[in-house]
Amino acid sequence: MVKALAIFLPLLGAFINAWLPGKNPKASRVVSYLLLTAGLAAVVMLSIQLGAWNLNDLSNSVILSTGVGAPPLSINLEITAGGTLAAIVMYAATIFSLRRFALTTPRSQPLVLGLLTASLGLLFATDIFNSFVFLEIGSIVTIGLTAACRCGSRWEAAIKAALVSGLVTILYLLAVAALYRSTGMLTLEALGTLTGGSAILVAILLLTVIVTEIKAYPLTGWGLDFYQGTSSIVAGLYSATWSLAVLLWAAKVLPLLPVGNPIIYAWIGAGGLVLSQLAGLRASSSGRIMGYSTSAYASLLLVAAGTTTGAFYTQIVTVLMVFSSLAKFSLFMLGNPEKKDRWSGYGTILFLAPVLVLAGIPPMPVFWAKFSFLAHLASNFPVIFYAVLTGLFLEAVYLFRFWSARSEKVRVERASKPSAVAAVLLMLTAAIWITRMSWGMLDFSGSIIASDGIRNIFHGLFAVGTLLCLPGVFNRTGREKNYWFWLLISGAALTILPAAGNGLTFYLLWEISAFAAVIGVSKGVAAKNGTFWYAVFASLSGYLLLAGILLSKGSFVIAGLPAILLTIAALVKMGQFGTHLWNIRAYPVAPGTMPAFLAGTASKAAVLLLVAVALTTTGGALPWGRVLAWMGALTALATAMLAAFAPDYRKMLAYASVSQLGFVLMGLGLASILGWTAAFYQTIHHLIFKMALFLGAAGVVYRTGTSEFNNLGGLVKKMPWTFAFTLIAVISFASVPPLAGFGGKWLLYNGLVEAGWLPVLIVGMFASVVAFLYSFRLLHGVFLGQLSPRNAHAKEAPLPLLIPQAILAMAIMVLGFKPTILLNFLVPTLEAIPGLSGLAPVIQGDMVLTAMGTWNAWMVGLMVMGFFGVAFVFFWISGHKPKYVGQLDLGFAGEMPPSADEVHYSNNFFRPYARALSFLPKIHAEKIFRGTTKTFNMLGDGVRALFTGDGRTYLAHSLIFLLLLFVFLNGGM
Amino acid sequence: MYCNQPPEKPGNKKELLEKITNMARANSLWVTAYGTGCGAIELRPLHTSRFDMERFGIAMRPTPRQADVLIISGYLATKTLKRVIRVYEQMQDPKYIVALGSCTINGGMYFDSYNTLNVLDKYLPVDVYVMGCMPRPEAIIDGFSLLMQKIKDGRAQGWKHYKENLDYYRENQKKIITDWDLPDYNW
Amino acid sequence: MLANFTSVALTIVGALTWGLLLGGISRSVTARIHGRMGPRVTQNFIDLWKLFRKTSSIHHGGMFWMAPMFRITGAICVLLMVPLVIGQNITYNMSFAGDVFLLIYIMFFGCLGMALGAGNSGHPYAVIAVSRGLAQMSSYELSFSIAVVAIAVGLHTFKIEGIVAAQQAGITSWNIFRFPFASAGALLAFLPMQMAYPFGIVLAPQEIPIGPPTEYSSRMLSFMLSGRALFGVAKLILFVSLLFGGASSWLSLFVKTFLLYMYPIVVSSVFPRFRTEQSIRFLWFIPTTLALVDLVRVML
Amino acid sequence: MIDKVKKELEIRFPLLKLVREQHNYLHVKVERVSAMDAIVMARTSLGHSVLQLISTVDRIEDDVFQMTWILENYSACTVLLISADYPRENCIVPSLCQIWPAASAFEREIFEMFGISFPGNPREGEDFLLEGWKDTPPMRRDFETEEYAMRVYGERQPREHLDPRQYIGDIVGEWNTPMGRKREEEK
Repeated sequence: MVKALAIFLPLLGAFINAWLPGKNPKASRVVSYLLLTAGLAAVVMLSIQLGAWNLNDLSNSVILSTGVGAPPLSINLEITAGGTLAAIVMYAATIFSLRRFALTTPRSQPLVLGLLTASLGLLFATDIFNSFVFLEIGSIVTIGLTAACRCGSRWEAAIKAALVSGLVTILYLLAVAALYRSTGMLTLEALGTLTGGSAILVAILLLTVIVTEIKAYPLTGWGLDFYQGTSSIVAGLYSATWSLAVLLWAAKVLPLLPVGNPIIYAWIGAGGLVLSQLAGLRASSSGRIMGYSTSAYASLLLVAAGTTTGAFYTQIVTVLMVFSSLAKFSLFMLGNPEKKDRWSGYGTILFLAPVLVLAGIPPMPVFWAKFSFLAHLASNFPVIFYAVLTGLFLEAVYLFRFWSARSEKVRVERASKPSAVAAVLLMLTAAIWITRMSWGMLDFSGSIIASDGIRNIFHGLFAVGTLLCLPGVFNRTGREKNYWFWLLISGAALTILPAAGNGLTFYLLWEISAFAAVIGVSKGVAAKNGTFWYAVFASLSGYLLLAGILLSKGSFVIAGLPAILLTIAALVKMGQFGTHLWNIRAYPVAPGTMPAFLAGTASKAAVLLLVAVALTTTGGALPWGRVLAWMGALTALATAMLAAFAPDYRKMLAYASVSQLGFVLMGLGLASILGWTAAFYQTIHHLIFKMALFLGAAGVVYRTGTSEFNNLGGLVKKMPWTFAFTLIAVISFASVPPLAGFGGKWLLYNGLVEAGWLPVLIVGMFASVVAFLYSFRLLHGVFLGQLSPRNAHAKEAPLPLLIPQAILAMAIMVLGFKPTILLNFLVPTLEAIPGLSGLAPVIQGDMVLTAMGTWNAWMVGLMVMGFFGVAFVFFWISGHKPKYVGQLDLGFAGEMPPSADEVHYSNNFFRPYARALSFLPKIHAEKIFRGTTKTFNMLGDGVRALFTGDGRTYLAHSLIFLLLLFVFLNGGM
Repeated sequence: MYCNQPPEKPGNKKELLEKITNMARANSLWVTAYGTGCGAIELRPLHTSRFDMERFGIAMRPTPRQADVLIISGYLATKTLKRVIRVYEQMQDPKYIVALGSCTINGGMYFDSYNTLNVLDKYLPVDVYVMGCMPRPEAIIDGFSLLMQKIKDGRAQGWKHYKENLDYYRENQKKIITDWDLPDYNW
Repeated sequence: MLANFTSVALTIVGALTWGLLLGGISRSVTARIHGRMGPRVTQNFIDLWKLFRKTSSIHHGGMFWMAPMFRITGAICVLLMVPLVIGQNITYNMSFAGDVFLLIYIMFFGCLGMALGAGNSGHPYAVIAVSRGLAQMSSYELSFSIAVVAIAVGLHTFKIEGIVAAQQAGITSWNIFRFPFASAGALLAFLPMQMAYPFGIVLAPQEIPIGPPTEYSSRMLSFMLSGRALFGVAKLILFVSLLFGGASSWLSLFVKTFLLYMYPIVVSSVFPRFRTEQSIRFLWFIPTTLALVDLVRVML
Repeated sequence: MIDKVKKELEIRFPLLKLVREQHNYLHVKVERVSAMDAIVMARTSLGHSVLQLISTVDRIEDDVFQMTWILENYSACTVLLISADYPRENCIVPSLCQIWPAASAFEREIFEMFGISFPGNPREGEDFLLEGWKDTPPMRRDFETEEYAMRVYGERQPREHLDPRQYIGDIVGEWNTPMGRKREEEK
């Protein structure tokens, strides 16, 4: 009884609605709601009964027979456990969207309920002719729904859908006829018994029908036009009911088709995935983007059908399709820019959750299916694995572009707000549920990094870095207030990161931290572009990491290709070697203390990854350490030079951050104890000074509202403490003794000399000298020189920003005067690592000795401070009191400077240096990246040329596909 | 932006130390490179090997902050006077003024010009006048040796006089500089 | 301990005297090259005393106020990091505390302080000069550091004492003969270090009145000038130690530093000035290439 | 070449008076009302397209300011001077800034020195040379220069005449040059 109710209640509703006169829409709506709720309850009961909720065995089923005879005379339905999950989504989507339909087109209610009925029917159909019936009903209802609103683009969409469904009908009926003629049966199982010529015919016909209906790559065109043309509410309902039903039906039929080797599905799917996502890069309207995403999931279905079987197949396909359809539904609900109802704050997040689901970012439900699926592919079908990974990355790119373009101003129709919220809540619940179920796969033993000492260092770094960023989130106004939550999540994930014990855990925490940070960045003012770049590079490094981990087959990483992939992932995260593009875009726009967190703390995750790779593969040596050291050196030099010319304070700091991380890379590449000591020293030092600088920058931006050098200058009078802390940090990273920065350079140079890598040493030294250029520009451009009248109102930065800076400045002093505190801990830890070569530095009291050099930081510090103090006191007690004169009282050839802006030298600061550099060919990473983007866009345009927007072309595509299949399968068999 | 405090009145210094210092001051005269009139052309030969000003320790400084001597080289237009006052007040104590040519003494051949002041001493404290139109480099060196003698004797106190009688000088300056837009005190 | 303090104090006073005296001599020599008589040899002492005793001065803010202290501290630190006379341990001062890397980096201390003071003065010319100076410094440090690394790696020590000790076997064991190309590179880098023409773009009196210290006056300027004198002597001793066999006695210390001091002065007197970018490019190509020759030799 | 210019001008302006003519130089005087026409014509059709100078003479006897525009033809190397008289009372002369933007500077100077107004000059009245001048414009001949100098710059020191012979004799001792001796003998 329950079974029948679950399926046929909507049908009943449809009839009642059609019979009820249109004069009483309220009554009909109440009836619909009642019936739908009852149906939903029935489905839920069924799902519980079938044990669908533990996802392990989704093929449990019950049979529902109606009528008397066997099909096709009656309708026999097999209600599977996976199907009930889909049915829940379908019911939910219908309930959520019913109100919108009732408000806009009240007469379409029977159609809505009819679509639900058809979807349910198709979902559970066991008979090929029954399927045909539901297929027809569904198509007709869709066309009717689309055309219900009388305007041009919707009519067009409806007509294209009608054309395609006509063709599909013909092909399908031919297949049915062929099947019946040779077997005399119409059940789905009968497909498997076909042999000979009719088998090929049926396979070809049905495969064409399926590919067309699920909108996989070559036959995507009509789907794109349909999604773009139809109204968002119809598209939302369509994707959550009909599209989902067709996908799951296809998933049911595909393994049964007599095509010989099913790997052909995987090839069609993988090729189609890459090509369609290339085309997707060029899409701009939200409908088309959803269309391409649908195509991606259809292709994934084909790949899954070709490569997996049994319960695993069902499980993966069900989770992927159900949740992606739900995500698309909520995006369609949100993505309609018709009414001006601005959502700030959680509206953006509401918008992001479905995007994260579609892109398969952990811990969203789709991720778990994708992860197991990709793991399966990686170990069995490597080529298909690469293709799928490429396609998924491309999908992530355009999805994030879509999101960042919308994250500025999300406009949501008021009517769809509750439904979108409900859908997102459903997804999040599912995420928690699935994560909870997969908990056993996670491992927090920290076995990736074998050394306790190193793990503790990183735990401490991440925790301290996050904590110091937190006070600064107070004193914020407007939308920037909300980022603290994401900062906290990201920091928490990072803090746990060193404890990860297997690849999955590492990847999970890595992605959570990265994407929480992405959301945090998106809270900044005018952060659209920066967020997009950050998201793209975060997903790039994420996918590289994923690829590396999966290719390692169980262990965290193995030498060879996986290690290289992981290394590249870390480089991208650090912004090394041309990938600094995201740093210089995201840091300047990130809100408040977010850039301090990103540059100071989050970038250390990449160092951790490199260390993990080195420890796991070779016990210390990174793959191609020399290449890495060169990359670090060249990056340090190039970005230092770029930093000197940067026009924006925070942009300059971003360049400087990348440049200083280059030194870490040089140290790690050395694979000697000295090199690693230098690398860890520099890592810790980088965290300290970079956070101090960015916190100072946050104060400056908070008080002046700008970080462009042309609008700043002379702030030392207004913000003396910020200046003092910034000064300490700058002296430190310029590696001038007696502050902390020198130690890292000294250890590194000794290590490089020990290894005999003198050219790297020279480039590194040159980079560290070029650092003087930007360090002075930084101090002068913001704090020294003339105070512009624009900033006359500026005050000292608020205390929550100053106190962490003070702590960090103290740390710099302590580390500078007594580096042995750190070295006494670092050196024994690193000596215990077996894979590291070379001699350890000897520490005698305050003295650090290497094979060739000595360094006594305490004595140097005493000497500098002592003589500074003596000079100071001497000047003070000699009774000479200089008179303070105003900032414009300059020896200016007898004239009075007209205004502060005219005597402040800020624009084009290192002009002669730029002129001297002009002989260098301008190899801008920007240009290379833009070239890559252009190439991809060109490819995308090429692929896109298939989709002309003309319905007849789409029919031609289907027929050509049919012919190609015929040639190919015939030849193959 | 600019200074708004009146100058402090200098006090008397210790005798012996002051004497030694005066010797040093006399032998290290740094001149502001600022030419006000046609006489500036006569200063150039002083650098050359023929006259060689440097052997007396006289050097040119490009910024008034570091200079001791301001040379008013010839006629002084009211417009230039404004700049000269500013340059002079930006020099650090002790500082001296050497005025060249008749024009600075009594207006010289520009005595009836509508924009050239006649008696420089009314506006700025002159320590040494060098007469002539123009004075030759020898005469300028002579003037400098006179200035050095005055400094050694502790008699070159024009800067002190200026500070003590600032009101008098300001009144005179403001009388002829009709669009006075300098800050009242600029040091 | 007391002996050490005495030695340090005497080193500073002696270096200041010697530096000012060398400055006076250089002014005389330049004058003679011009065919003039020139000032007294003691002229710099007189100037310094006069500046020190000027009765008023101005300042533009905290960094402006502290920059002379930075400058003089940086100079003293460099000075004390170099051993003076080989064999007399008392004159090694603080050189046990660090090696050539420390020396290279601590040389920036004074420069940075002076740059900050110039920045705080708010005078555009001072800042232009700093931007030129930093651009040039980053260029000559390239060849200088290559030369130092080549010598240090070639002699297997970073310690100055070690480098000096390796040169004690007669005049042919001096690094200028053992590492001729690196020495040539370092000596070319020495010219801009001493702000000698044709590299005198920082204190270019013709266009940006004497550069960074434009706004400095009186006692602050006297501190600046003493710092410069001390720094000059420190660099001389460093170069003598690196290239010319160090000083085995006080006499040879004075003779060698004096002769080395004459070299930029003579060059300076006969050359016009580079533009900034010409200077940078020259320093990038000629001295760097020379120094690289020896670096490659050392590596092979 | 200049003949042609002269002929053209004579055809167009019959009342034109020839002031002076050379092989490459022509100075004409036109009626006040046709001055602008003549200048425009010289520029547009006679090739004298460069404005070299605008000069003014205060002819107080005739109670006029004589304005002269000096126009040059670089390709033909000829100079054309066009003069016109304007009454001194509230003198107004049309501005040429629309044709030559460079005329602005000349006109501002003339405004400052003579008080002649040039309506149409966008920068009229800005300080050019004199800063804050409040008196009669100094180049007008009814401006009493000496009286002004006395009033503003103070009483001039009485100038005493010195017989050079006597004066230099005081220093040198006697009139002791070869030329001087010769003159002495002649006497």
